[in-house]
Amino acid sequence: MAEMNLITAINHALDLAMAQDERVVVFGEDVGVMGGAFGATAGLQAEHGEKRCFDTPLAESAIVGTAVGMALNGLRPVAEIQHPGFIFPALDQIVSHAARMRSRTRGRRSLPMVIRLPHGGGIRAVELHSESLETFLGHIPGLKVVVPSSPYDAKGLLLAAIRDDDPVVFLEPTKLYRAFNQEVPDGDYSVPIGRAKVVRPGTDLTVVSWGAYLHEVLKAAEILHEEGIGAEVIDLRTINPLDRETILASVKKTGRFAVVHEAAKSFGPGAELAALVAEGAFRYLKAPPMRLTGLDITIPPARAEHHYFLDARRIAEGLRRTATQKGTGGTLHG
Amino acid sequence: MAEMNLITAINHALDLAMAQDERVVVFGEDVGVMGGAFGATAGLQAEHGEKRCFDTPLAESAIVGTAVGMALNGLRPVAEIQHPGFIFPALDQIVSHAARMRSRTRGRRSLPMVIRLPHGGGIRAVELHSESLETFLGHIPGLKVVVPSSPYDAKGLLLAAIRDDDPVVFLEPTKLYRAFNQEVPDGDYSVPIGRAKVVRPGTDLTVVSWGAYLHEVLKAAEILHEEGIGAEVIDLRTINPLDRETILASVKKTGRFAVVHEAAKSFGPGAELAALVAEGAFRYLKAPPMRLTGLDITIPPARAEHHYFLDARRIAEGLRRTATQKGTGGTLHG
Amino acid sequence: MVSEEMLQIMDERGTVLRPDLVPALSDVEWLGLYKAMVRARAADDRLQEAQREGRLLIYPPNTGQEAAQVGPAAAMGERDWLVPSFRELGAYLYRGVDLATIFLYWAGFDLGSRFPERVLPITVPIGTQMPHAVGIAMASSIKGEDTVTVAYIGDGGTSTGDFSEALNFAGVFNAPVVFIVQNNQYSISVPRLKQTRAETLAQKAVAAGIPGMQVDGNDLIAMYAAAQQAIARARLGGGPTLIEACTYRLSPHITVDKHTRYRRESEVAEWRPREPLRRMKAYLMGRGLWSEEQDAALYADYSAAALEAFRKAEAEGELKPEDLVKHTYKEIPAHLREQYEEYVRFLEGEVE
Amino acid sequence: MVSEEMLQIMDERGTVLRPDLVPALSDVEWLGLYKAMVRARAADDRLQEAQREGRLLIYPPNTGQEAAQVGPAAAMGERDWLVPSFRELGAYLYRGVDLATIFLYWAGFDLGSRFPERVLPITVPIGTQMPHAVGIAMASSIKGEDTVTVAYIGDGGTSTGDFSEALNFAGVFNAPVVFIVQNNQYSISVPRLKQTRAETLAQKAVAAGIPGMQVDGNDLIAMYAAAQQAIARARLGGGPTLIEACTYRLSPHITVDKHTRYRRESEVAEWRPREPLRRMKAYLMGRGLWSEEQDAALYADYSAAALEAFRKAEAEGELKPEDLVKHTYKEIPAHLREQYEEYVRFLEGEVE
Ligand SMILES: Cc1ncc(C[n+]2csc(CCOP(=O)(O)OP(=O)(O)O)c2C)c(N)n1
Ligand SMILES: Cc1ncc(C[n+]2csc(CCOP(=O)(O)OP(=O)(O)O)c2C)c(N)n1
Ligand SMILES: [Mg+2]
Ligand SMILES: [Mg+2]
Repeated sequence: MAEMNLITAINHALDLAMAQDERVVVFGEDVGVMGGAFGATAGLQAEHGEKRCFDTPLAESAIVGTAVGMALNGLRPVAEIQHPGFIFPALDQIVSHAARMRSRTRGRRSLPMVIRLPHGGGIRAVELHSESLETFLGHIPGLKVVVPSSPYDAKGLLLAAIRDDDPVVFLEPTKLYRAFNQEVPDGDYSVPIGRAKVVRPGTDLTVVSWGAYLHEVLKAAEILHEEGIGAEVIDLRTINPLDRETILASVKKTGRFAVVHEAAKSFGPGAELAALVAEGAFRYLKAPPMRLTGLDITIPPARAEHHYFLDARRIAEGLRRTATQKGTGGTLHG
Repeated sequence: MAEMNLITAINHALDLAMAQDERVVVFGEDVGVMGGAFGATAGLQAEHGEKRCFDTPLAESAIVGTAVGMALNGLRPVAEIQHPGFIFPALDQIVSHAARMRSRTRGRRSLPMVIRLPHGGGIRAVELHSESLETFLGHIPGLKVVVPSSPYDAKGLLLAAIRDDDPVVFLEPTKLYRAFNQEVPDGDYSVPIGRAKVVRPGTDLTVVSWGAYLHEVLKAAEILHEEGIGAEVIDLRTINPLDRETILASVKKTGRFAVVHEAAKSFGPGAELAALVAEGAFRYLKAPPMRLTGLDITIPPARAEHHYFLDARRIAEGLRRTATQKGTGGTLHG
Repeated sequence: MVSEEMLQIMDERGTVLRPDLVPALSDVEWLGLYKAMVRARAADDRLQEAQREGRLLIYPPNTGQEAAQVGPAAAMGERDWLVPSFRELGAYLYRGVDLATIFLYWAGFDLGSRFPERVLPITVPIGTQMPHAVGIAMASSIKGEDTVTVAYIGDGGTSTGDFSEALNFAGVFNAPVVFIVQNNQYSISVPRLKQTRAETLAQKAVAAGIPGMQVDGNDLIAMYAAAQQAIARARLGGGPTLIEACTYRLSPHITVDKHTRYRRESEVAEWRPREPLRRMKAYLMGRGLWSEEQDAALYADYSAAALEAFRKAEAEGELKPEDLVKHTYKEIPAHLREQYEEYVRFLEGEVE
Repeated sequence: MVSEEMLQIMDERGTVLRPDLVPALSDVEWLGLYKAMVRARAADDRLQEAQREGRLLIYPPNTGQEAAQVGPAAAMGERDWLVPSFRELGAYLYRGVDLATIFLYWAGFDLGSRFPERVLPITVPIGTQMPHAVGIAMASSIKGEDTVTVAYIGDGGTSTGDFSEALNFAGVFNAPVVFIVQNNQYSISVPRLKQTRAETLAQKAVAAGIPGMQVDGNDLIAMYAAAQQAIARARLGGGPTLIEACTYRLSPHITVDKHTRYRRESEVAEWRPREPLRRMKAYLMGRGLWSEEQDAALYADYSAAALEAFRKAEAEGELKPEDLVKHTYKEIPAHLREQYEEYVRFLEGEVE
């Protein structure tokens, strides 16, 4: 056990996976000598050699496309995309190949590959460095998509992703890279893909969030707690496949639901969550499902981003509205 | 007035726009001499010259990227992408530039450009020819996205799109290209972007659909009608921005809601519609919102696609369930 | 690094111009290669017919491009990888793909992608297979194996970003990969001259700093020789090569394409005498290895075999609903299982 | 079409080697160009300082690349278009971009993108601006205007698919566009030699069949001459050109980058004497047009002007909430107005 931050946990996971399985290779822009834009791959080239950790030219489509090829030929590639917005040049390779190879070949070929990339904002960066991609990636059948919110989960989920026989996109909340330390086991373990986690129990409403926002939601829950409102907070952890069971069980208990995310609202990930709650726990709902999200705009420049990103106060205000809305939506007597 | 099918209506709209405004140029793969993979641009090169209707090399990113440049330099480009799945190589240009230029420049630059592409399936085609893209495109702030379901709307919406000062993606349901004829005015008119249309009134439930599926939904409504269930059918027509007013007004009247679309369910367009209904008409809902959609799989090969795409019978079955579910969801007495 | 002249070893009448460059194959081996072309032609003819009969939904014919496909395929080693585009019938068959599989693919059957391990399935999005080929080749290097990857693309495909990115990666990583551009002069309706201002497609290699060469794609001997050399170099660590095979698509783009909308019949007629089978046949007949009678019989045999393969293919069952959800992930996730079960309930008319 | 040798007109000590190639500018004009480089250097130094002081969030320094930017910018006609990447300070300033605007951009202010009509704003995704440049140039041709578009990209950017696709479009449509690759030897930490196996970046032009040339990017006279020629050719309908400007990024990639992680100080030290200002100054001083005193005074003036511009910039207000929603579409759609109003209610503490 050691105290470490999220980026170190990722670094440890990569190192461990490379040490355990020589099929694991790590590559992307600046991941070699420099150790990555954020340091996730620091030391890996020195430790595992240039053949297994290497820089690529600046070409995201080829980064993902060659990963597909490597996976077809027996490796377990872990590709890094440098910033969130630079997944878009590679999206064609993801949709048309990474996520489709298994169904195209009726299960005869699988693509054990991981695409890692920073995710989300609140870091006062230039354009295309703060985007949230859950919807774009979550809507692609055949792809798994995970987002850790803590060093422990980061290491465990990344190890699970590398060992998964399906392609996994691993979204790393940039804001959390160095935000806090946590005890993380030195050795091997994994956190299962596809399972959400109740991180704070409560009886008055269910709040689903993930990544960096989870921590704002927990602060908001604390605010509400002082007002006598008990929010049950769920860390979604996996965007696809969704853990509906955990979410619905909670909503059936609390009767109220909110989802909190950074992405724009329209066709955002909260739409799916609100819809599945409305479908799956309709009779239990005492108030409409609530989406607390980004505005339907391009993420504003750094000095104005605070208008876009929600803090605990703004989240608390939204949750409070949901928690206190008159509970007359014919629930429970359905 | 003349009877024509949807592809002819599109052809007429392009011809008219080019005749009226010399800034309008049309380009893409095979759109020149050949007149496009489906014939949408037939005759335009002969009529308006090679400078205004031309073939491009096979490169979707450059097709959209040069359109951005042309729009910046005073033209009103109309770019064609040959098949639905080939929008993905161009998605980066759409997200990073087409939809972002106005906000990046705080309104100092606008991009009046249209990207036309075939959309949806049920045509027994090879892979990446049958995809539905509402979610990918609808989630991009700054972009407008429209889908006609009839020749009349196709011409009117395309003329509106070409004259719009924002970038518009114009999705053309391939299955409808030659499916039926309709009276279409010879001259100029437009159908407003952002407005849905009640195409069949009813009192028992609200069904939102668009494109090719609209016609299956209408058939399903007919089946239900014979059973004494009155479905109000809304043709969404615009994916972004959504016409919430029309939808919510209908749901408040009927108390039941279903959305029917071809795309996969998870994070699909139906999620947004179900969520906005759950939020905006919660107290009126007598049953959970229903999504009748594609499975969460890659669209299967042609001979198996009938398992994926819904026909009127399957839609009717789903609607019937929604319409007849016990109306105990504490509605109306909210 | 790009040769100035197009490599031609045998002229259009089957006369060997450059005996010094003819690879050392036995007569039987050359005959074997020729037979592979006849097999592809017969299969292609039958597939086109099958499409007209409505047994296939669509089909991209191959006629005229057999040498560009059989030559490189034959030059490959047993454990080498083939990364096709979608019009490589000659190469598929040579590398062990079952004709029934090809038939099933274009018939729109689900079971159509049963390719051998080291032959990737048909992919539709043009250009996107190039990075896969490079990735496969990089993996071979990383694993210390000496397998080579041969990848196909069309003239239109050379305009895609993925093509350029892949060539550049191949150069940087010295990947053991050989790119074959089948320049059949058209990308659907767009002629080669409008696809790029480059004088040759071979010179696209210069951007990546890798060797490029232009070969008469209808000259089986030249295609074999060029590919053999490039594959050998790649195997020995010499890195990637781009080969432009200059050929011509004698048929429409796909069976339903009315190609006279964009090209004159006279142009097609001009190319017809240059096609690869006729040429190789003349070569073999000139050497007393083959006769018209044998040729007719061989074609008839392959035709019959093709029809038999089609019949076998059509006897295969259609996809069952459960197959639909089985291959999205390794294990079926809960939500998908539920969706499937709901569909089954509908099918069974057991809906509550 | 690609020249074999790098164009150098003036050597590293400011001695003119090829008087025959020196463009016919007056002494005053050459001095003006030099001053533009000093202005860029002074501004760059002050911007780097401002970043260290926390007034900017991030900043990509420009030191050493001034000639590659001022040369082409000065060779442009008044109505020509500039399509920058993000590290083109010298070109921005020359083409009329307000330094305050640059400052505001890197300070993370919303108001940072007020560029003149024919200068596109900074864009972050590498390579994606290339098709825009070609589209602008195509539009000029379509409209029958004789404006030329000059586009910038870095050595790393030449590996992107968009770069290749754009060059190919430019060739096919004979677009009046000049591409300047600032080869500053690094793409963040990745050295030029690992970016591509191509011997020069100029030869990337060969793939598109357009002229390419390599120029000493630290030689202002050569950069001006090369760009002038290419722009003139484009204006007369001669089509696109690719110019590789061989230069060196003397500073870190961005201000927070520890560049010694991937390159030795000694390498940087080797390049320092070759930098463009020093060289051009020697040329001007050799011709009796300039003195060290004048130089120091000029730098001081430009420094002061830069600081003044920063102060002015910082006095500008921050973005107001309503500005947030005003520029997504031409008109604010209903749902966005509602979202905005909800936010305002929150801000006002008026929540129901
Ligand atoms: C990315 C992409 N864009 C468009 C298409 C539609 N399309 C199918 S084949 C083709 C032409 C391909 O030309 P070429 O590469 O020369 O190969 P050929 O068909 O001549 O064998 C086009 C445009 C596609 N399949 N993929
Ligand atoms: C598509 C994309 N991928 C990655 C990045 C991150 N990034 C920013 S600058 C840079 C290096 C660019 O190198 P080069 O093109 O040589 O320009 P230079 O920075 O040297 O001026 C990278 C990788 C980006 N901005 N865009
Ligand atoms: Mg072709
Ligand atoms: Mg550089």
